[in-house]
Amino acid sequence: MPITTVYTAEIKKISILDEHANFDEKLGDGLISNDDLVRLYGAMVACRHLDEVAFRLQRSGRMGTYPQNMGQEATSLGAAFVLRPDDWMVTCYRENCGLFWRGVPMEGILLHWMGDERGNAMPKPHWVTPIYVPLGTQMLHAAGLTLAAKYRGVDRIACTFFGDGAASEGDFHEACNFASNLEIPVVFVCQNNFWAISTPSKINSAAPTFAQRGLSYGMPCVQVDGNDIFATVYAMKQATEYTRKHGKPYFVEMVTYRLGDHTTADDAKRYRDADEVESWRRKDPIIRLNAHLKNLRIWDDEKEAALRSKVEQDIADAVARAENISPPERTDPFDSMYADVPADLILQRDTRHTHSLGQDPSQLPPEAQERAAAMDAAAHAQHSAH
Amino acid sequence: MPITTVYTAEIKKISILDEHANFDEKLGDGLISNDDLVRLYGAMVACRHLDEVAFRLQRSGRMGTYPQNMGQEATSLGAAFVLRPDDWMVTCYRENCGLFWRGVPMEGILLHWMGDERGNAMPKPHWVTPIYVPLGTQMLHAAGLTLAAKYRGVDRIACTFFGDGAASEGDFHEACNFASNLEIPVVFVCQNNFWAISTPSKINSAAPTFAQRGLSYGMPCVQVDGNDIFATVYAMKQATEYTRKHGKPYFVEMVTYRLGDHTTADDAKRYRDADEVESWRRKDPIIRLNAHLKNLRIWDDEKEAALRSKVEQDIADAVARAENISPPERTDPFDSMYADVPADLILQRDTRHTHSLGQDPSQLPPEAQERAAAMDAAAHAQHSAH
Amino acid sequence: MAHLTLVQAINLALIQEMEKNDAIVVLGEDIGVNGGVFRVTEGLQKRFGGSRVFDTPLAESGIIGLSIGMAMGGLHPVPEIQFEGFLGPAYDQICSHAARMRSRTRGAFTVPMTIRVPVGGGIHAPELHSDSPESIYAHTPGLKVVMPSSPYDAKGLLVAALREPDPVIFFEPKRIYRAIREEVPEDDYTLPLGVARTVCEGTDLTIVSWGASVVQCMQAIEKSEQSIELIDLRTIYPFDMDAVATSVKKTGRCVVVHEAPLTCGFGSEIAARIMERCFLHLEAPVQRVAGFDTTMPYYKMELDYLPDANRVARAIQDCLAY
Amino acid sequence: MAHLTLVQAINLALIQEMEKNDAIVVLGEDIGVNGGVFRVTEGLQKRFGGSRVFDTPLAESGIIGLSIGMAMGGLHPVPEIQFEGFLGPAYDQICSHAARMRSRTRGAFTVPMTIRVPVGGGIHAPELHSDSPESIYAHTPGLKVVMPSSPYDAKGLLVAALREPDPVIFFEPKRIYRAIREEVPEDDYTLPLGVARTVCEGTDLTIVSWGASVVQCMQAIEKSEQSIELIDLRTIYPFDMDAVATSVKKTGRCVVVHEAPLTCGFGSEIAARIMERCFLHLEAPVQRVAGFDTTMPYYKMELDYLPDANRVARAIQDCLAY
Ligand SMILES: Cc1ncc(C[n+]2csc(CCOP(=O)(O)OP(=O)(O)O)c2C)c(N)n1
Ligand SMILES: Cc1ncc(C[n+]2csc(CCOP(=O)(O)OP(=O)(O)O)c2C)c(N)n1
Ligand SMILES: [Mg+2]
Ligand SMILES: [Mg+2]
Repeated sequence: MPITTVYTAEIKKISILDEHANFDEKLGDGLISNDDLVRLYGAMVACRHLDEVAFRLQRSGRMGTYPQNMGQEATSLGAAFVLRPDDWMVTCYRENCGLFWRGVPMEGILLHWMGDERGNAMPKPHWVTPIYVPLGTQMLHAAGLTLAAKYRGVDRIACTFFGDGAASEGDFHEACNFASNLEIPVVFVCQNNFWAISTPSKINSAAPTFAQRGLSYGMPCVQVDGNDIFATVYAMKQATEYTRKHGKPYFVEMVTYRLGDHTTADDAKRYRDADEVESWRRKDPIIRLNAHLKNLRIWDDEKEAALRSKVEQDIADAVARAENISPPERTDPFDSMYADVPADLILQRDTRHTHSLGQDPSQLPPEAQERAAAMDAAAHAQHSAH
Repeated sequence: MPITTVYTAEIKKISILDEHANFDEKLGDGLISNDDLVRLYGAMVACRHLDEVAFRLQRSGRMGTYPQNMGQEATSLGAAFVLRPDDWMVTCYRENCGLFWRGVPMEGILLHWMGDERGNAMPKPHWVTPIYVPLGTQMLHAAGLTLAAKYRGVDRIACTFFGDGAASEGDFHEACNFASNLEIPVVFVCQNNFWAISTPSKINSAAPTFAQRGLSYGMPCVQVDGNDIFATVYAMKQATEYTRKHGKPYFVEMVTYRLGDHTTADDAKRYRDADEVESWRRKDPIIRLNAHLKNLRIWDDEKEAALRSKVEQDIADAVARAENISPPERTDPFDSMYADVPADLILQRDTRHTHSLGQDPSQLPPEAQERAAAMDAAAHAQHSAH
Repeated sequence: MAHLTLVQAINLALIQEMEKNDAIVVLGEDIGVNGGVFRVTEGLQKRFGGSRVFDTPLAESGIIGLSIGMAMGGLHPVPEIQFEGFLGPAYDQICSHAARMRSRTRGAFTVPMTIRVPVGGGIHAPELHSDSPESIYAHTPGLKVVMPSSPYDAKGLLVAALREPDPVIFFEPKRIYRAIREEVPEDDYTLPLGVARTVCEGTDLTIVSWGASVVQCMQAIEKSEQSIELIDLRTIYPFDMDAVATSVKKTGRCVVVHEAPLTCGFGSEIAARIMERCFLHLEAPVQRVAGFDTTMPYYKMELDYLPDANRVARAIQDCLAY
Repeated sequence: MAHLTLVQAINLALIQEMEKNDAIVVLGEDIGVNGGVFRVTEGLQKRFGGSRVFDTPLAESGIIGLSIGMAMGGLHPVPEIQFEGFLGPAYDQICSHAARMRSRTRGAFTVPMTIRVPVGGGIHAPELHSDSPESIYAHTPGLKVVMPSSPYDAKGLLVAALREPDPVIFFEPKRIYRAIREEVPEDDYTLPLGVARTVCEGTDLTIVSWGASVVQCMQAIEKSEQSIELIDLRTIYPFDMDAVATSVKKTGRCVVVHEAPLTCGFGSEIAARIMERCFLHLEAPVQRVAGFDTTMPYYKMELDYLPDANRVARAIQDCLAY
């Protein structure tokens, strides 16, 4: 047989609650309880509100660059909902909704974007890693975290998120390949929101789907409507079951859309059509879940109002906690470098100088030592005044 | 339709002249003329003989580490045969057979492994890049070389080779993805010889084929028997035609086997079974082509003897040329760094010192200057004696 | 002659050189329609078309690897790496390939390429958006490394880089992307790589600096009563040791200022060379005012990390008092 | 007590620590059945099983990224990078992640990990198998960088590294992997990171070196008639500046020797610090004998590139004569 078939593959797409709030009962019934649906809805509304508040904080100079999650809430939320509380969730920076579901305090995320490392050290264990700004690198850490659990005989999988852009990084390939070949149970979730800043996803992939990236590694792959909480939950159930059972990775593409700018430093109007954005506004995961809840007759305007006022209060509190945190210690950057801080670094910390005569002014004549002390004091006062 | 199929794929394997020299006439007839077959056979025999000679050179201390090509001759040769002479061929280090076909002088390859950069600067243009020791990096260069041609409106494609191990590097993914998304005509050839040093290919891929790595990028993919010159030629014809016509990449897995050690520094007996090697010896591309030529009645022992004596002579000449090259100039490493060598580097070159007093002994007292000159002279004499 | 920011000066240099030399192609993440996240490549795609100015997939090693291939193929690519923190994934392609290609092939292949990279801190950016890795690349033979401190210099140095036959990393200090405006001639001029600029002359002490730190040094000098000479290195490799040595032989004292961490920052090389070349002229040990040997902190603390005029002033006084 | 090579000493250290601490896992290319291309991990997989000692796919960023995750998850991975030239693809994971994890999370996550890397030239290896990138990593806050020069030291330093709560790059000079044998105790001992060793004492001049160059320095010293003190740094970061300064204050003269290129090699940091700490004691400028600022040549020329006893001897005489 000179020409034989050595491999075939097929990729499915899952959609349950579509943009018109049509609901596929065969797949969807019994998937999520009504109580949970309400809680999931509340989580999405809260995350969306935080986005708005964060935007205003940035615009009024109270926060640095912030990436809104708007429109993508159902992706990470579906994952967080399905994962066990002690599975690892290793995300990028647009998965707030899932992180909050896991119990990560909002002020942690706010602090991160307020330029404060303490935002990354929020009360543990939520079995999450901090926000990763450098793209594509965290999936390998997810694999390592899970391999450590496997080595210890702990039943724990990981789910890791990355964008359509990040999936172009070499580390993406290495992570998928390591997980597959070393049999590490990781669910890889490619959050395809069609844009990487101004770069359309077709520049990051000429293939018809991102899901098929898993085929390289012989992983099961699926594409889902990422704006459909039912579909993301459905796919994550399949993925986590497979992963847990076989100890091998699974690849999920969640198709979604970033309704806002890339970050507050971006102006998406420069590069994408209002029409495109408008069409996706109609596919908003919150709108359709709201409609579905109303169809189920478990939601009404009154509940909505109560939810919104609770959310507003919670977020105002979180902002207050983030803003009222004490200023970081000037020694923190030094003390956090090593368990055992080298003497040389302690000298830098204590003198706040790198120049040797600043570190050891005893080499100077007495008047100069006095002047030096005065200059240090003035600089210190200037710092404290900030 | 809640579950739909969004992608299907199928991968074929091509085999024409199998290990028992059975020949598939439907695919094979007319593919390669008898004259060319004889030339191709000669090329493989020559490459094989060079391997043996190189091995002996290394063992007798006349050459450094050398990676034998033994068993894999039909892969790069099939590619070189099909490519146009001015298509780029961007290889790794186990594609001598294809390189020689293109006209790269054997002494170039020898010199490289004799630790001499001049081996990389052999008469141009053969439209090949030099041997790449760092793995996985050259495929991006292939894409760039071809993109430069495309930019200039030149009709030129590239074919790039890499191993089953190198295909694990992140740059592999980036190269495939760039070529696909930016529409760069590159034929990616994964030379799967089942081993990356001691690492079996299953540690580099848990998937049933390497060919399916192309699916990620929506590339056409095929697997071929890499020990079958007909199959490699057949697949390369398909691949280059597609690539040239559509301006897009194509993925070929050539399944082959490294019959020798990884390099002369390796001892493959430590990690692989004699049985496995033995079974592959029977699949040797040279043995089966020899049988085929005899089946065609265009080859006999006399021709074989004539070929072998010519090959031996040619290779002895190449070795002589490589060994008789003048020693490199001590200034070469400096002069080859920049078009416009910085003054500081010229000073290092001319003084052969990095210490400042060696670079400028005028700062020393006269006796010390004399001693310095004497030391330099002695060191120089010692160097020249080597 | 126009009053331009550094961003505009670079944009102008790109346009003018691209008009002259059709081998120049510009590529990177978001550099096309969007004009780059700092708008440095604004308008280029419109002007020169999508095959000369194009967005790439999001992969830095890919961007540099592709550019190396294009350069080997006869073009002069100008890849942008969006922030210096993302040079990391491209490190191998830069240092193992671009830097070595000429030498390993004894000139058969060369890599004329200008890698543009926004560099340094002070703009309240997120993590890995504020580093200063210039000494890493200065330690890599085969590269040239440039860091301008003003719009005028930026244009002249970039034009020189675009005419270089070897790979150049062109670091653009983001902190002064828009902070300074300066007269920048439309005319063709280049500033040769490897030649420093004496920003101001003085006799008591020499400051050597580069990039955005030059501004902090000027602030310190303005407050100082001493006669300080400020040398802006402009090119980190090759570096203008003659200018530095001449100055230090005159003043006898030197402070080096840079944002990168102290240990193995480029200041160490300058200090070592000054000792070698000016030993008998030195009246005090060369002082280095640098970033601390910590990770660049998130932005709440970044001004605490970066050398400022106070720290420079203190080093000046200490060095003079020694 | 056994007479061991450096390879054997490292192998012994790994075995002994792995027996004590089951958090240690060993991974990399060809480190399992094959025992590594230098046989440093020989026998480990057999002894500790395939889940503690395992071959990985051929991808250095993957190896380090996976190890970072394992370390964050409570293990102490010991990845091997087959040659220092292949650290390049892992640069980003090492410098942007491993080095920063503790600081960016204020200690919520840490990366106890020992990256073993054969380093340096002199063994007639192919391209990119002979470099010395230690200063790159010394410039990266958050890492510790070690380079032993003898079997005894290798064991003691590696054991210390394996007990470190932070990432260590452990460079193993291949040139002396088998060139020296030395008594290496079976007993548990550690050599603390950051403490240099005085190889021999002297009064006229101090040599500071590390790794395989220490051997060349000894050769030069043996031929010399002067009283030379040789300090082997052993740890590049943190480095034992007290030991260096104490010695140079005594001798007044110093030569630093390393294989890496001169410019921004770690010698520049040592030289700068010596000037800072010993200014009034210095009788000559610190001299650096280093690799040239060229790409490490292919092996025909490598001995021409590497600092040898002749060049060290010459620097000694020049420094003493100054
Ligand atoms: C390694 C790296 N390169 C570049 C950047 C700059 N950058 C930040 S976000 C972004 C686009 C990311 O796109 P995608 O992965 O699709 O995620 P999305 O923002 O759409 O959620 C870029 C280029 C980065 N953070 N890290
Ligand atoms: C980036 C990089 N990592 C590691 C090595 C060391 N090394 C040389 S060859 C080799 C195995 C290569 O296997 P494969 O790609 O399958 O090619 P083959 O040797 O089988 O032809 C390794 C690990 C290298 N040369 N480059
Ligand atoms: Mg995206
Ligand atoms: Mg192989």
